[in-house]
Amino acid sequence: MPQVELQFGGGLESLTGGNKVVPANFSGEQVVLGRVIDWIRTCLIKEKHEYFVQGEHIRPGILVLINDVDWELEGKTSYVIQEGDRITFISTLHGG
Amino acid sequence: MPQVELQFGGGLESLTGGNKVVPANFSGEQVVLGRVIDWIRTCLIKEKHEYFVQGEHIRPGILVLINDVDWELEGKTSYVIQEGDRITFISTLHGG
Amino acid sequence: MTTKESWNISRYSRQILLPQFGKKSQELLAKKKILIIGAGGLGCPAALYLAGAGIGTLGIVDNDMVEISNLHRQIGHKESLSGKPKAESLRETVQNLNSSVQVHIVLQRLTQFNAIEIIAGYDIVLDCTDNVLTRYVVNDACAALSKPLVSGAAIGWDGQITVYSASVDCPCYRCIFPEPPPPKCVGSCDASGVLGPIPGVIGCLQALESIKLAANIEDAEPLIGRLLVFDGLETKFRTFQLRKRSSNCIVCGDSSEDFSIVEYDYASFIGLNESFTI
Amino acid sequence: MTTKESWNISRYSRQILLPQFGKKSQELLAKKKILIIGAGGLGCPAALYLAGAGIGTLGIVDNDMVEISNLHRQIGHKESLSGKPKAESLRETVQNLNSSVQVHIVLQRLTQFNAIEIIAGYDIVLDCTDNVLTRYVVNDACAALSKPLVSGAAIGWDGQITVYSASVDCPCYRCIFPEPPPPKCVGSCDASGVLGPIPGVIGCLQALESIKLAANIEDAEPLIGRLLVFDGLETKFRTFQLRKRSSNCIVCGDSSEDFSIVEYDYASFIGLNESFTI
Ligand SMILES: [Zn+2]
Ligand SMILES: [Zn+2]
Repeated sequence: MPQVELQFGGGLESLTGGNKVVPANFSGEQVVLGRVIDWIRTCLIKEKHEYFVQGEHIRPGILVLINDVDWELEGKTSYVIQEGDRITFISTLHGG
Repeated sequence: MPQVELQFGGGLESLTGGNKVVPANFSGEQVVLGRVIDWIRTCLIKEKHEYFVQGEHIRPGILVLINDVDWELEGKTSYVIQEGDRITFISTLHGG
Repeated sequence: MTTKESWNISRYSRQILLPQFGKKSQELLAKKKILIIGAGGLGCPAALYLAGAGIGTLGIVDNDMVEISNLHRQIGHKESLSGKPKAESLRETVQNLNSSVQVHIVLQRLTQFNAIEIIAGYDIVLDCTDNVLTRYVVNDACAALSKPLVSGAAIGWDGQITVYSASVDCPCYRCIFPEPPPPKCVGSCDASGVLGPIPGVIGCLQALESIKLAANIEDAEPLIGRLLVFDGLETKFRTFQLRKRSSNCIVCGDSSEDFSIVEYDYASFIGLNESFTI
Repeated sequence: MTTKESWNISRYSRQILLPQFGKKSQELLAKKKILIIGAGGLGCPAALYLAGAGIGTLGIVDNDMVEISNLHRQIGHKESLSGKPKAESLRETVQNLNSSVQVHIVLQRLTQFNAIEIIAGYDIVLDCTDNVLTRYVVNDACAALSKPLVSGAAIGWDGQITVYSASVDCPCYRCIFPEPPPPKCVGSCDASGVLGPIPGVIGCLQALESIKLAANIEDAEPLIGRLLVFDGLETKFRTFQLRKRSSNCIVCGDSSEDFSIVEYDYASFIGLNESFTI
């Protein structure tokens, strides 16, 4: 039942009712990040899902970080989450 | 033998040969912060000790933080250090 | 007034658009008076961004003259005004950016004798000064008058910022540093050097914190009880949790009514350098 | 040249004093050419602090005109130049601060057709633009030319900055975002709003990172492979570790010689919005 901290930034917090930090528990032993993303999409986000996912995938322009490290370096959706992990979703900005 | 990370900033790193981070081990069970400060004064800092201490005390203008919290809230020199603690010494700045 | 107001709404539309800001915050800003003490590396960007945001009145206190060696970091001045008072030079730049801001300048050094009078008329004070003595005087006057003090500092590659005296629990500078550092431990930008963007970043953050306080932004967390430390060499920021207001503090503690800024012996205080008990 | 040089040393003395900087870094800065793309909320502070620091040549690319509604954040312009080209307005402010800097302006939008020609003559590029298309064009040109790209962005209360293409391992923008966001997910400062000090902080940091790169500062850690994220509402900064350069990247990967910026179909790319495989 790993507890993780989900973090949303760069505007994505608007999808979670303005909450930049959402704690979450997951039952089971080998919880992969893909399952966490699925839970965010189906349970946490109530509307405008297309701002978070496109089909099965995180939408382009969102950076995913596992304990402050780009998820590309950690196995992406197959990463097995650990107790206390911080999973951060940041939308890249383009204004100037 | 708690291992702690000593951090120096705001110019104090000049007292430790430019090292902003110094790991250190202390033997014994109840190692208080006062002993850590004494070790920094007598063993780590080689010269200009008056930039760090005045007599027995930390010199005025230095802020001491235990895991990013002002040591006033943690018992100051009597704080018992824990494995993995970050002890930060920051000199306050006055330029503008 | 309709024309003036509609012009203003269009001018500030990019911040009024923000859900946390809106027309209400813009109207609040227009009524607020903010005092900037020091028209140097911190005061220049702070003044420009506060003027841009549409603060009602901006006070600028400085008794120095513009020097060419200031211009690497004091971007509110210009070569052609070298030798002129910094407060006048910065006022001109600010007015060119936003002529609707009321700018008052004070061409004096802030001292224990004029501090209360100068600060009393303002809602928020920015410490953009460059020396220990003035920092204590500014702090003590703000503590006595219960004015939020947005305190910035920069030297070398390092910057710091926090907000003092902004709430009942919020410490003042003296709560944290009841004794001043020994003079030999104090660097200055003139003696030790500073890279321009360091006070640039801190001055912008001072403007931001001031706007959050002055415009009463919901959901905002100003740097009250928190010290932000900036290491420009490594481009790293750290936030530290500070102690609460000290009941023993001579300027904001339980016996603060006994404190007289005019009678206090600042010269001895800055010279004494006794260590405080740890 | 003795008089000119001694004048300069005095002018820049406060940064030459820094042990990590010194006369050597000042001489390096004076030889370097830095290009700022976008004379807006990020470009204004970046240009001023780079000019203050004594960069040899500053290029400014912008095809927009100054509007009053820009001035809350674009502090390098002024009311009286409303309607005039931003690049001209910013050049004037920069020259008033430091007349010894060579300023070249380009009154065009940067496109896939002129990017290589405009960027080729510079040592470092600052992305201070405000839209997705130009960000990809700037990135692709810098990747092709192996120019370090100091990329800043700001919107609402949020800012971001990193350095792309600055070393063999260092990713480019496309390495991290091989596909663009869907247009409906992209905010702009004009549509979503922005508070002035947010691009102020990021623009100052862009100047700082550029100085560290241009002056070859020992002991400095530029934001290479690191993304700094600024939350202005809470005044919090976070640093994230980014992936390395991708061998699959079409503009900086193993087959990048096949990429032609002029022939690439940017319109389809920005419009397509296919999700990338996770
Ligand atoms: Zn106090
Ligand atoms: Zn790439």
